[in-house]
Amino acid sequence: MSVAIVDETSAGTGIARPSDDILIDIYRKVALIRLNDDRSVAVLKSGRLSMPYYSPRGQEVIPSAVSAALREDDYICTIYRGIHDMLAKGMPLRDLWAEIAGRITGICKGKGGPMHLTYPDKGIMVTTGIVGSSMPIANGLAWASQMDGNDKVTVAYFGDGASNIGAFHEAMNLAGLWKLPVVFVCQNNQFSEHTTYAKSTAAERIADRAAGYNMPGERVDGNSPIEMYDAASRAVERARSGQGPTLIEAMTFRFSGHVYGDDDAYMDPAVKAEAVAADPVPRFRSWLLSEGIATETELAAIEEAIKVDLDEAVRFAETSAFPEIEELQRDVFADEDVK
Amino acid sequence: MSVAIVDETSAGTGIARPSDDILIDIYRKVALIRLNDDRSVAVLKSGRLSMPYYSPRGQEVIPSAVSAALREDDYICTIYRGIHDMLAKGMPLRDLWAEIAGRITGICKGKGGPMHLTYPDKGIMVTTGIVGSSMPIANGLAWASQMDGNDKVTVAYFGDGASNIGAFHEAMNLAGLWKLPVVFVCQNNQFSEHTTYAKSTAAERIADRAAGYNMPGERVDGNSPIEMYDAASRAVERARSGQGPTLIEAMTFRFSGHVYGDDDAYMDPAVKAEAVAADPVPRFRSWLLSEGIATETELAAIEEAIKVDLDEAVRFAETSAFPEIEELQRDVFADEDVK
Amino acid sequence: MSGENVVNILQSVNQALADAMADDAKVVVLGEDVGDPEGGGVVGATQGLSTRFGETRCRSTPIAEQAIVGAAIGASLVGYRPVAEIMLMNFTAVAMDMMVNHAAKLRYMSGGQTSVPIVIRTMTGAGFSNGGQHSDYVEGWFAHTAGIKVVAPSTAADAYGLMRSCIDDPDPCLFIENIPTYWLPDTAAVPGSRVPLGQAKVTREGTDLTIIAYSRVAREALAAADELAKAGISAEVVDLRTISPWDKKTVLASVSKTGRAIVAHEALRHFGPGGEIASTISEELFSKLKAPVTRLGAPTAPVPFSKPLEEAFMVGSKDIVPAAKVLAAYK
Amino acid sequence: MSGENVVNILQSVNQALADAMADDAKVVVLGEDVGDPEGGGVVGATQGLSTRFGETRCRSTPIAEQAIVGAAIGASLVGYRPVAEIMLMNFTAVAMDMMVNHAAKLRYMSGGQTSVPIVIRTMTGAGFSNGGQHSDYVEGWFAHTAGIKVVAPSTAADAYGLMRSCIDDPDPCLFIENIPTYWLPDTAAVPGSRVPLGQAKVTREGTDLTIIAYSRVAREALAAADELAKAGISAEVVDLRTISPWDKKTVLASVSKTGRAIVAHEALRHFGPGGEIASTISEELFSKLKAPVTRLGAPTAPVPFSKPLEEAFMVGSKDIVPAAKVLAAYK
Ligand SMILES: Cc1ncc(C[n+]2csc(CCOP(=O)(O)OP(=O)(O)O)c2C)c(N)n1
Ligand SMILES: Cc1ncc(C[n+]2csc(CCOP(=O)(O)OP(=O)(O)O)c2C)c(N)n1
Ligand SMILES: [Mg+2]
Ligand SMILES: [Mg+2]
Repeated sequence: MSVAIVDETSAGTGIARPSDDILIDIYRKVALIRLNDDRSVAVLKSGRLSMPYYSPRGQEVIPSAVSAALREDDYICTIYRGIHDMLAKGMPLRDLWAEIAGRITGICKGKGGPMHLTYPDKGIMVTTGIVGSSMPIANGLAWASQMDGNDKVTVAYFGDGASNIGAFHEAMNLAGLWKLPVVFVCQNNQFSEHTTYAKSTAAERIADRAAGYNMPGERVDGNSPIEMYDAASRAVERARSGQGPTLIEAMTFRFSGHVYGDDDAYMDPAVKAEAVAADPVPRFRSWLLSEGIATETELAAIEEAIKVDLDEAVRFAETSAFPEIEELQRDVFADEDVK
Repeated sequence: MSVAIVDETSAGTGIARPSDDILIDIYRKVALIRLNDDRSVAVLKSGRLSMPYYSPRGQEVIPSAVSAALREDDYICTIYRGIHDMLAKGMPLRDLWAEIAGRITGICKGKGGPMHLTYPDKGIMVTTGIVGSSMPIANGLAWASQMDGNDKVTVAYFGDGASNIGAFHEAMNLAGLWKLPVVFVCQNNQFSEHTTYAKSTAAERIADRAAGYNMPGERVDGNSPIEMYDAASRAVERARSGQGPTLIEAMTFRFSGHVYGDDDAYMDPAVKAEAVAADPVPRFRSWLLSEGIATETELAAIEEAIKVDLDEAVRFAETSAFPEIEELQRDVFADEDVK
Repeated sequence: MSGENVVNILQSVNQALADAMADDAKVVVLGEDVGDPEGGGVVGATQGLSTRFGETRCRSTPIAEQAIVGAAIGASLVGYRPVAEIMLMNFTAVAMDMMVNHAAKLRYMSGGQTSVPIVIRTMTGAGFSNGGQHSDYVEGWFAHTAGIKVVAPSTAADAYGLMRSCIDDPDPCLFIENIPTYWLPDTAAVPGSRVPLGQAKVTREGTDLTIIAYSRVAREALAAADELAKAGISAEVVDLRTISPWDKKTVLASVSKTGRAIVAHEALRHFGPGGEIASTISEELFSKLKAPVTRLGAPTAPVPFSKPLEEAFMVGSKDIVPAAKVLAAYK
Repeated sequence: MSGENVVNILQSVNQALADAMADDAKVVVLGEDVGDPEGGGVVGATQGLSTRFGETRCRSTPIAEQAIVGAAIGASLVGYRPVAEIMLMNFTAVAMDMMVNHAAKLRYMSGGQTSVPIVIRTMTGAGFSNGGQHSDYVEGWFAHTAGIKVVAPSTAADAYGLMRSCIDDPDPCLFIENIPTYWLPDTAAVPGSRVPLGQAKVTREGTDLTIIAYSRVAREALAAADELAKAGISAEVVDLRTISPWDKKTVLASVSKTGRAIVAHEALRHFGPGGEIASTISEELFSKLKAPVTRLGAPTAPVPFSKPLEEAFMVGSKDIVPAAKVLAAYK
């Protein structure tokens, strides 16, 4: 499988270009994810922070475009490699950083950590460390919306490797059968830990599996903001209007090893180099400039503001207290006295 | 979904008719399954036997035709509703009956019972009571054949409902990926316990799911000995020659409630009546006669011989001893002293 | 038991579900066959619910236990109170991830931001020749998991009251029904009544020893106590009702009084839930015990099919009575 | 530890797999990433195996734990000795059905006609901030299952010798590796040596009390014993090595001698495996015990992420020492 090529102009695809506002909104999210990743790696390298970190580098565009198609009250369920999905959906940096630093001021009081970040205020309902498990739960959120008769949509994020586990199948079938308002977004970064797509997945395209669940399935260039936004908007609209779920296979590439510290020796250097050369972040940025959608000053201001927020978030995290030992047995049940 | 119509002549399908010997072999198996079912119900009604009994009535042709395409040393893995699959593969009646009567002379010493009948001598390797679980294990048998470089084929039997559980998906993907010599035979009897196909399965056809696993998928009339034999032969040949797995969706109908004692009130009487009117067993029999493939005397002799065997098997079972209490903790581990 | 108030456990479960659904529109039921308007699942526990409340609120699912529990979890995160059926307890093995890694942990891992008020109903128990994959008691797996409550009634009134409490509860509950005792006639609960979670019940008072049990074996303990009484041994019976969190106070109070204890369940004795109860008693009442605490559980074997083996496998009064006589002999 | 013979547990596991594969062509390895020629899985336990023995015999799989264990079971039924990796112990939750309803039961349900000689390797343990879904010790689930053996070494030599025994064994074995102790330098096993399953080891002799533990906590017990010695308390340490079936004889012999016992593990104390050991000791040595048996285990909570909480969660010498002092005070 070759690396997805970003063509933000989507020339010849007949895809309508979203408004400039939307494009800039997407870029703001992309930049946030990109800069947060930089900062995370820097802080990890400094040794001031220690956590399992699954970098989303290379996959920034997917959730940014998806979230631009979502409402604030829509839900997402995501995975260990999900900080990009959450930032795009509105997770505040302070809450995030304090959590990954294990502080009591963290959004999960330091108990969840990076793999279990949760922020219901912005619809970030579940983050799971178990491959495949975001999907069955996403169905439940969508089922609730269906029963409530509201028009909220739920997005389930997962990886290419996750499309081979049982939970994927059960969830897809139920969603197709019950016509649930879910969008299944598979971020196909072509690796499951150390194993390539070709050694994991019998299907030529994961999107092909949708047919077996009576739902549309589409492979798109996840690194193209325009293609990704287009596919997401149609899927979200379909879900919102009661027509049921969609499977989107968003092609992308994982720029780092699986987890921070993993040397990625198993990745073909040529393939990786090609992907990195097509880095969607600078390409999107230059395209915005070349199309006159934003000026250098505007983009620099966006980035600067993010950096300021990051400084503040890291400072907040590092100066916050760790939880007291009493917290260890709190939040097991609603009733604290039950042990 | 309408009831599959048996057309043994397969006029117009272009399917080659198997030899008379094969057809008679298939009929012998069909009759064995049919008569064994009669006898099981009679003995259950008499109260002399008590067990969970999942009747295969209506599905006789599927494993009979599949087994006619298999060698004695090929493997099968089947399910609680699998007595037909096992009889077709050569499970001896005495061993079977003593087992379902819970006797020490049973093939599993009375410990397994009807849901766990096993007979490695004829390749009957696993019978499971867990929906979907025949498939991952079948892969393992096939993987062993692949590593051994022999040309044995493994058949995994399962129901339509099982095609919605995670194990199905994981097994199909692995088989497709590793090109395992397996044939997945889904007996689509249009019900999962009390629930119809339409309320269980998002896919229009289960066979359509094969595409997502890079393997051929085919829906056939499982009640037609000719179509079923044809599809099975091609799939078995494909597996034997190293080309990989096949998914066969064999359309059929469950003539009884899910389990003995279940009143099947949830089954649409008209649909059921139509299916029963198309009972594949008498239709196959009359067709064999009308085509001159066998004479009434020959078929009657086959049936008579089976009845004699059944008499003997039931007698053997009923006069055999129950296991001693010491058996309770034997066969937990190879070493009896480990508790 | 007066005529009018006689029901069985199965009917009580059905009644509790119906009453909860009538009281609260957020209570929904899902699982395999549960919406079948004719039967209501293989034993009929949900009979009539889809007819009365609609197929949306009592919804049949595909055979997909991860999808079932996952859907329950998701809906519970946003206000629903789903009751999910995992038909037989052995099938929890295909839903463990959703139950243990998710339902039980989401409140904690989110720092209390979310909660999972679901009930998972399941049935099990040897006695009907269902063999090795359809009869296991594996409550021990869940009792050993933080964040999920485990309940196992032995009477119709407890079945009703505990089910209502489980549905009310803000956290996930596993509700275990025993198949062989489903159809025994019993006294009905007061409609709307609750049995608090985590509270055991002394179902028979006695002075010589305490038998601690739950589910079917709690009934066997009563039968054993009757028989022991004839032999001049006065047995107190404690029905745990909730296995986790368990009612240490009631158990310890009883054993403090009697000085002798038997812990009995149908689950395997080997690394079984009885170990928690027995070792707590031994630890906390070290100097008060007149005899070692006896644990009874099934032998270390899968559940056998053959009738005589299955009967030998099942813990019952036949095992409790001789064990109690041995204990009573300690002075 | 002399220079040449120093290895760590991870290397010992790798060596045991390599030696077993060299000795027997029927030994095959499968699991996620295991065939990666560069790394050999996320921690490198299978490093070099696919290069040396070919990708057929050390085969990477999709992320599909049911398919992995199922394939292992099937191949084992016809002569193979597969070693399947379930990367982390929490992921056994998605493979429970294959492990518990199938691997553990097929011999019994077939009346001894078939057997399932597989090894399931898995790693776990708190200490690396992996949080609630990547750190659990759930050996209790499997110890409570008939038909599967459960092994948890704490030293490099035991890791080697137990792995070889598990591969030799005609029945399914679950082999638990602790992550934080993977890289500690330790004495290598004699190549080809075996450590028999079901045999505990007295890793330190003492007279005042016995500490029974396994996996990482067995090392903590030794550290605790050192510290206790300074306080004048002589602790004997028994490393169970095999959790199920466990070595009752060695444990009871030790506690008969010392009269005091602590059972310690990282798994939750609540309904944890310690209950089996503790209640057996209390039952069998009722009159010999000088003090109640103490069970130590993790508190009833998911594994927390935050460092100070995670440290508090993990049972260690910090918990064993004070508990031992309390016990030693009983006369
Ligand atoms: C059930 C389960 N099995 C294995 C793992 C270990 N694991 C964590 S991430 C991962 C790879 C997942 O690949 P993919 O789904 O493509 O997502 P990506 O990491 O590439 O984003 C694996 C195997 C897990 N977390 N859960
Ligand atoms: C994992 C699991 N869930 C539920 C059941 C209960 N159950 C037994 S048979 C059955 C229906 C299966 O339907 P299908 O696969 O179509 O096979 P059929 O019985 O029609 O032959 C169900 C739900 C089970 N045995 N295993
Ligand atoms: Mg991936
Ligand atoms: Mg069916």
